[in-house]
Amino acid sequence: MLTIEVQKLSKTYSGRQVLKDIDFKVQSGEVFVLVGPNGAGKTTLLRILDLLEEPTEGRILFNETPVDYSAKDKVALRRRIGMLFQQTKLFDMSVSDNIAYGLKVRGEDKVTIEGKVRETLKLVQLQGYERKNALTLSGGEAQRVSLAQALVTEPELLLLDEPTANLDPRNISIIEEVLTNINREKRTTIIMATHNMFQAENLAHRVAMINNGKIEGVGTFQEIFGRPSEPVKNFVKFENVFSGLSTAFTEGTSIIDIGDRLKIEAAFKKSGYVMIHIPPEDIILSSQPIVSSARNMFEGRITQILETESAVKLKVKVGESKNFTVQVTKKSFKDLQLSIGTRIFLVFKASSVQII
Amino acid sequence: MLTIEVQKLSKTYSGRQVLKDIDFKVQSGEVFVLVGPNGAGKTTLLRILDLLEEPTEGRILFNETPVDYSAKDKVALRRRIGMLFQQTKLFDMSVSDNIAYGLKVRGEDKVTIEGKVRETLKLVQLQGYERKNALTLSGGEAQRVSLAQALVTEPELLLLDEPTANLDPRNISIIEEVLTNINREKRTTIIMATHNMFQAENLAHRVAMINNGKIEGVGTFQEIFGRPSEPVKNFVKFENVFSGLSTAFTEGTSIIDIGDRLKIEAAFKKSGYVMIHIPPEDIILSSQPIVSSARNMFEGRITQILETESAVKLKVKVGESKNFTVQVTKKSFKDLQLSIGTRIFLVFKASSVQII
Amino acid sequence: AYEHYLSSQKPIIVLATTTSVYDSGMLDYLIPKFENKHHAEVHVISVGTGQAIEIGRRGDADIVLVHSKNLELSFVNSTYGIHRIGVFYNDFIIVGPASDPAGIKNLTNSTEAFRRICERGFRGDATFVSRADKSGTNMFELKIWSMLGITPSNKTYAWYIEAGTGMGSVLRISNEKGSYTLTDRSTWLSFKRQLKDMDILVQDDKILTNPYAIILVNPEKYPNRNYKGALALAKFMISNEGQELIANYKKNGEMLFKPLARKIELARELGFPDQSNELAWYDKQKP
Amino acid sequence: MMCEKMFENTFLEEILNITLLSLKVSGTAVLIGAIIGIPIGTALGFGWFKGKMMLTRIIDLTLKSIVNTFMGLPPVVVGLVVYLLLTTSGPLGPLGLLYTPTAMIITQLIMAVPIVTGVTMSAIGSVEKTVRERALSLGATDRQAAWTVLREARTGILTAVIVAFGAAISEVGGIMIAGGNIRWVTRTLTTAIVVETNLGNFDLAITLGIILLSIAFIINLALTIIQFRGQKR
Amino acid sequence: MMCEKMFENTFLEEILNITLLSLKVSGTAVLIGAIIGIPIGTALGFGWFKGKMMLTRIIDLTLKSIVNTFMGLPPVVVGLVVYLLLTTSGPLGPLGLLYTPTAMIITQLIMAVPIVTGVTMSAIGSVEKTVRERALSLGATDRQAAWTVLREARTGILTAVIVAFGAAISEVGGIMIAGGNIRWVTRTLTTAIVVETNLGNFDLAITLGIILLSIAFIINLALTIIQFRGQKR
Ligand SMILES: Nc1ncnc2c1ncn2[C@@H]1O[C@H](COP(=O)(O)OP(=O)(O)OP(=O)(O)O)[C@@H](O)[C@H]1O
Ligand SMILES: Nc1ncnc2c1ncn2[C@@H]1O[C@H](COP(=O)(O)OP(=O)(O)OP(=O)(O)O)[C@@H](O)[C@H]1O
Ligand SMILES: [Mg+2]
Ligand SMILES: [Mg+2]
Repeated sequence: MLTIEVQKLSKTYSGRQVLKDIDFKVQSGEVFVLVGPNGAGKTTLLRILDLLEEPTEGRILFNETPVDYSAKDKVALRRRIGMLFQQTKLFDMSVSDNIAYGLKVRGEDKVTIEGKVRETLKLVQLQGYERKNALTLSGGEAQRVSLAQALVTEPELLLLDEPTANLDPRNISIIEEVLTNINREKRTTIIMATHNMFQAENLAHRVAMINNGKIEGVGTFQEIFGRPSEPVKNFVKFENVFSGLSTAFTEGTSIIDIGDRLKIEAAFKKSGYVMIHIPPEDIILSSQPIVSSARNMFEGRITQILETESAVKLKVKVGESKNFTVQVTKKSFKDLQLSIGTRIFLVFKASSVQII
Repeated sequence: MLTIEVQKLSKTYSGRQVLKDIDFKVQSGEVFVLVGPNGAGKTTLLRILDLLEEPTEGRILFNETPVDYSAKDKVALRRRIGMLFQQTKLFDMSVSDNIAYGLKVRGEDKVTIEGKVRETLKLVQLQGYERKNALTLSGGEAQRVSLAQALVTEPELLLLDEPTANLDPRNISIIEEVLTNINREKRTTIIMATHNMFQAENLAHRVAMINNGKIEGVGTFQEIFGRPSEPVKNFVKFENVFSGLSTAFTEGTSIIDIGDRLKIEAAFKKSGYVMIHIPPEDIILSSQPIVSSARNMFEGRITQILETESAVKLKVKVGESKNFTVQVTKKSFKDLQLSIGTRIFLVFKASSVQII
Repeated sequence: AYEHYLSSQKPIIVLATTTSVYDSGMLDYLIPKFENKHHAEVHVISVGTGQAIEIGRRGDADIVLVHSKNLELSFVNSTYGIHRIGVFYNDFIIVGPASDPAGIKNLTNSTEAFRRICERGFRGDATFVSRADKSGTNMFELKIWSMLGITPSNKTYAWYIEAGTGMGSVLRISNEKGSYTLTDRSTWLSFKRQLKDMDILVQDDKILTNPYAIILVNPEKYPNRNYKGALALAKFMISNEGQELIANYKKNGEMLFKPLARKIELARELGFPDQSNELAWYDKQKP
Repeated sequence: MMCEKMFENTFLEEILNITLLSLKVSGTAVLIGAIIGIPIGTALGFGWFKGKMMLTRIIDLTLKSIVNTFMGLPPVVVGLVVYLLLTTSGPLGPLGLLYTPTAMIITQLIMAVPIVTGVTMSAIGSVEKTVRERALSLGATDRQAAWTVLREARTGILTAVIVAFGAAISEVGGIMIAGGNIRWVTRTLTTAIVVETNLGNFDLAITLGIILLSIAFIINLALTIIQFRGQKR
Repeated sequence: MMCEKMFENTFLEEILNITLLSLKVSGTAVLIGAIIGIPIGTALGFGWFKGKMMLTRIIDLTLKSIVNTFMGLPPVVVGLVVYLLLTTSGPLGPLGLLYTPTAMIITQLIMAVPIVTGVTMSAIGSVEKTVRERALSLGATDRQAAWTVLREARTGILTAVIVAFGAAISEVGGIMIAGGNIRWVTRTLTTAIVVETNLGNFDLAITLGIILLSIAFIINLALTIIQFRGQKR
């Protein structure tokens, strides 16, 4: 099975450095998940690993042997790798022929091909679609055929670029389990890019946070997202994002009308349409209205509580439809004796309101 | 502003009925979200609403006027609609030119175009990308440019097909807020298809569950997902999906080895690779090991608790890495005095194990 | 020469003629002299004889210069063409491989030569390439065969090759295949240096004479055509000066065309019974 | 004999004249051919004549086959037809266009239009349907959408022009009949090649051919640079 | 005069003979031309001669321009060159191919190869790069990937063949010189048209032209049906 080592890898597109000094090692049989914002360089990295793109600098080692990108024939190596592209684009053939493609080019015999295609179609839950032209598939169907294309040849290394972006929740669960099982049973090394945090958590042995072409950290999901660094914080879901018309005042503050008759005071001076964000950690909960220097106070009702090992997250509905997320420590959660339906006050400072 | 009424709509592709008797009405200024499994017909429906595809039967009324699909010139109507396609494919031009396209074909003047393009680029957080060729964008960047294309002309009706499939979490939050704001400020009617349940919950005024070409239910998110019907249950995320080698026994049961040295007994008879699912409602929690007719019992540790208004969901880690989800009533949750870290026994019957 | 043609204010005379005349280069030599003198511009269209006459009949030319008696006569009989007059002639020659398998060298009787070729042909020793394009040259050839009572075709006679192409190509084909053929002397001279294995075998037979005629396009049929110009060109070519210029045009030291217009007797023999009347008519016309 | 002439002033002057005429005739024919053929090719490529009924499908296929067939119009026949139209006694005789460069342009135009149309048709057909849909969806009229598709198919369209230009600049049978191959007036490089071939001056004929190709090469180099600039990554 | 002959048996027989030869010569030339031209066009379309260095880029562009230029090879010049090669004293003289259908096939082949190559090159270039990448990623060798791209470009490739066939079936200058237009042996529809035109038998020439086009139409109808079957939705 394959181990992958990436050494000092850089990639430049027409003067713009898209990957910078990437260094990491993936063990054989590992599930290595790349997370990072749009344009971070995940797809570029996967394409380089699939030998489709040549690195500008640095090198890749498969089983300790450096890849020779200038070699005329990279087929032998490529045949040990399966890749699922982010943009699903199938061949203008039937679904079966699409899936059989990788086997056909390897010269497998017809009976083997038929058997494997049938099996793989079942894995991706597309029995009965054999004869359909692949270009008429729905988004999610096409993505699963793409995955089947990559799986059918039983590669030693699977490169997956957003494998479930277009799938429905049920199929996401199924595909995740298929991947887990393949990794477990066949010891297939998997490197995948995903924006789905649950997926990263479910599947990853290790996660690499990639941002702006650089690796910001490698470790288990807990190591990376448990005590998040600045780039990681910038990456994860923004809770409490609101937008509306802002009116600036001479004192250097602004009032933003976010709808639902809610007005938020912020410590910046900007008029016009703005989008703002209030970090969930910056919001204080109080059972009583409090008088303080904090400029914003809203009353709301708790609708959801999520307890994890590190903290407690609450969803609080304010006004008709605004959902605020508040993060508190386990201790204060206990002290305040909060439960679903409790009416509560949210308090935060004008300076906690960030402009996006 | 536009109201949309769909009446007895059917669509057949080469003999296969993809949409069947679709009937619904969307009010002006409403956010109407289509959810449903892959291949349900969401994209087809949106394409028909965008006048790109002709219905086989039935009709669509915009502001009470039926659409004449055979009319040579559908431009006037189409210019009131903006659509974001599921498959992002931009024109082979710069990002600016791509976004400006809709304005150019409407004959807007240069200054207006420049201003609007700049504004819209800011909305989708892609300032600085103006001159880049759109075909070299990353998946998420391209999707946001597509959205900008649809937004820049300020349509009265926005059709969005999986608008955030390729976005990172931060951008999802931002785009969701942009959509909320547009709907709030400009009273833009939005019809969108999404697989993201959070998104549906965040944005939808009403949700339509579409399955197998038929509408299974229309209502608020709570109405549809609060007390889920059978199709809805089949749609939402499958928790507790495991796979492994199954060995069938003569008594009509099978033992499935799901890895981590965990073996699950099931009430079916099937050998070989299987994928199974245990409904979270079917699992009983117990503080002590219990003796019962239930064939499966595993010890685990609670890692996460999610309380909502209707029920409590717990994540329980069993063995090294298997995460089980268990759903209990609020009452039993209270009674058992559960908290993060509590060691607990999961008990379920062989007949609760379903094969996928 | 170029400036001369640039000033195209001059009246244009369209002359339709056969490729064989044009390719001899004689017109490029003769016509500038006419143009200088008459302040006119001559446009030469060189095509097959049949096509040249057809162009005249349709009124797309003012004057035609061709060599095919039957076609010429029907052109005149249809009253589209008027005042047919013989202007010069050249001769046909029989050429063939220097080895001369049919043994026709130095014969002066072309009919006999054809007979021998045919005889040898049936034995498989000789072949003959025909232009087979109903051109003037081809008509001549067919006439000789018909005198022998033969209607050759390469469908029935393997030795008879019908190549429907220009004289130059036919010579090249003959050279390649070691065949005999009938050619006009002018083309022969042009191609001679490329035809290494071929010689003139039969020449100077009276019946091999090839006269060229000038015919004016009837101005009553096409009043818009440049009849005056055509008349001037015809007069120039049959004038003493013109005839002399023709006689002086040489290639590799050999005269290509011999004057005919003013040789009434010869003209009559070569199929121009009205030569003297026509000559008188032309001479009478004002320039 | 021609070879001594090579260095005579008039000779070079004549070659220049012939070359310029070749370029003028073929260039004009292809330009007009492109203006006519690209829209027709676009319409056919989009299948605008193709409805849902069997009949319109047959019409569509027939039209396409006709275009494909007319890509092989025999030059001599085209020349003849033009001749018969322009001949003094013909329907367009009064225009007096026979044996003029205009007649040659018309002849080559007739040949260029189907070629431009046919290759355009195929280039348009190979652009993904989504491009047009996206344009329409963004509010483009049918015409604007067609324009956008054309833009995406630009490599293929330029190939259409290049193929038509190649056919025109090398064509001889048609312009010979319609133009008359009149020295200094309607003689082009190709007709001159025929004359020299008839005269047995093969060297000169081939030299003229090389001149023709050299000029075509320069033009094509320019077009090719444009063409492959426009190619998708 | 020819017109009475129209109904003579031999006449019809000859027309048939001529027609079959036309089809045989042009068909063979285009077939071989496709076999040679499609791979070259594919290689050029992929930019296999294009490296990262300036020099290889120039080579690539030059090769493409040469192909584009050679789409406009003047038939007469090609015929002459073939003649000079095959003539008894020429380098290939000993083969004895001059004035045979083979010589004509060679002539048309020389013209067909650049056309097939050029149009293929452009068709390949317009297939999205992703198709090839996907094929390679799925384990295809360069050759297999090329094959897959060809498959996706099939409409364009068929257009290449149709254009080349059109050029070949209507060509006359080249086969006239290399084939000699020998009756019953190397006479084709186009050369027969020239003969009739020279004779002033314009009607017959045009009739032959119509026969030519009718046959081409039937062939093209078949090819067009194949072509537009293969078109992407
Ligand atoms: N061929 C190219 N030419 C120029 N720039 C490119 C090219 N390919 C990618 N880029 C740029 O490189 C950056 C990284 O792209 P990449 O596709 O690797 O991002 P990504 O991490 O996969 O993003 P996403 O989550 O949106 O898919 C992007 O900003 C993109 O615009
Ligand atoms: N042009 C077509 N020809 C034949 N079948 C088609 C065509 N377009 C769509 N289908 C089929 O119709 C069904 C519905 O497709 P549609 O794209 O509307 O699904 P969807 O709900 O958008 O799915 P997804 O969530 O995967 O995007 C699918 O099963 C698909 O295979
Ligand atoms: Mg990506
Ligand atoms: Mg869809």
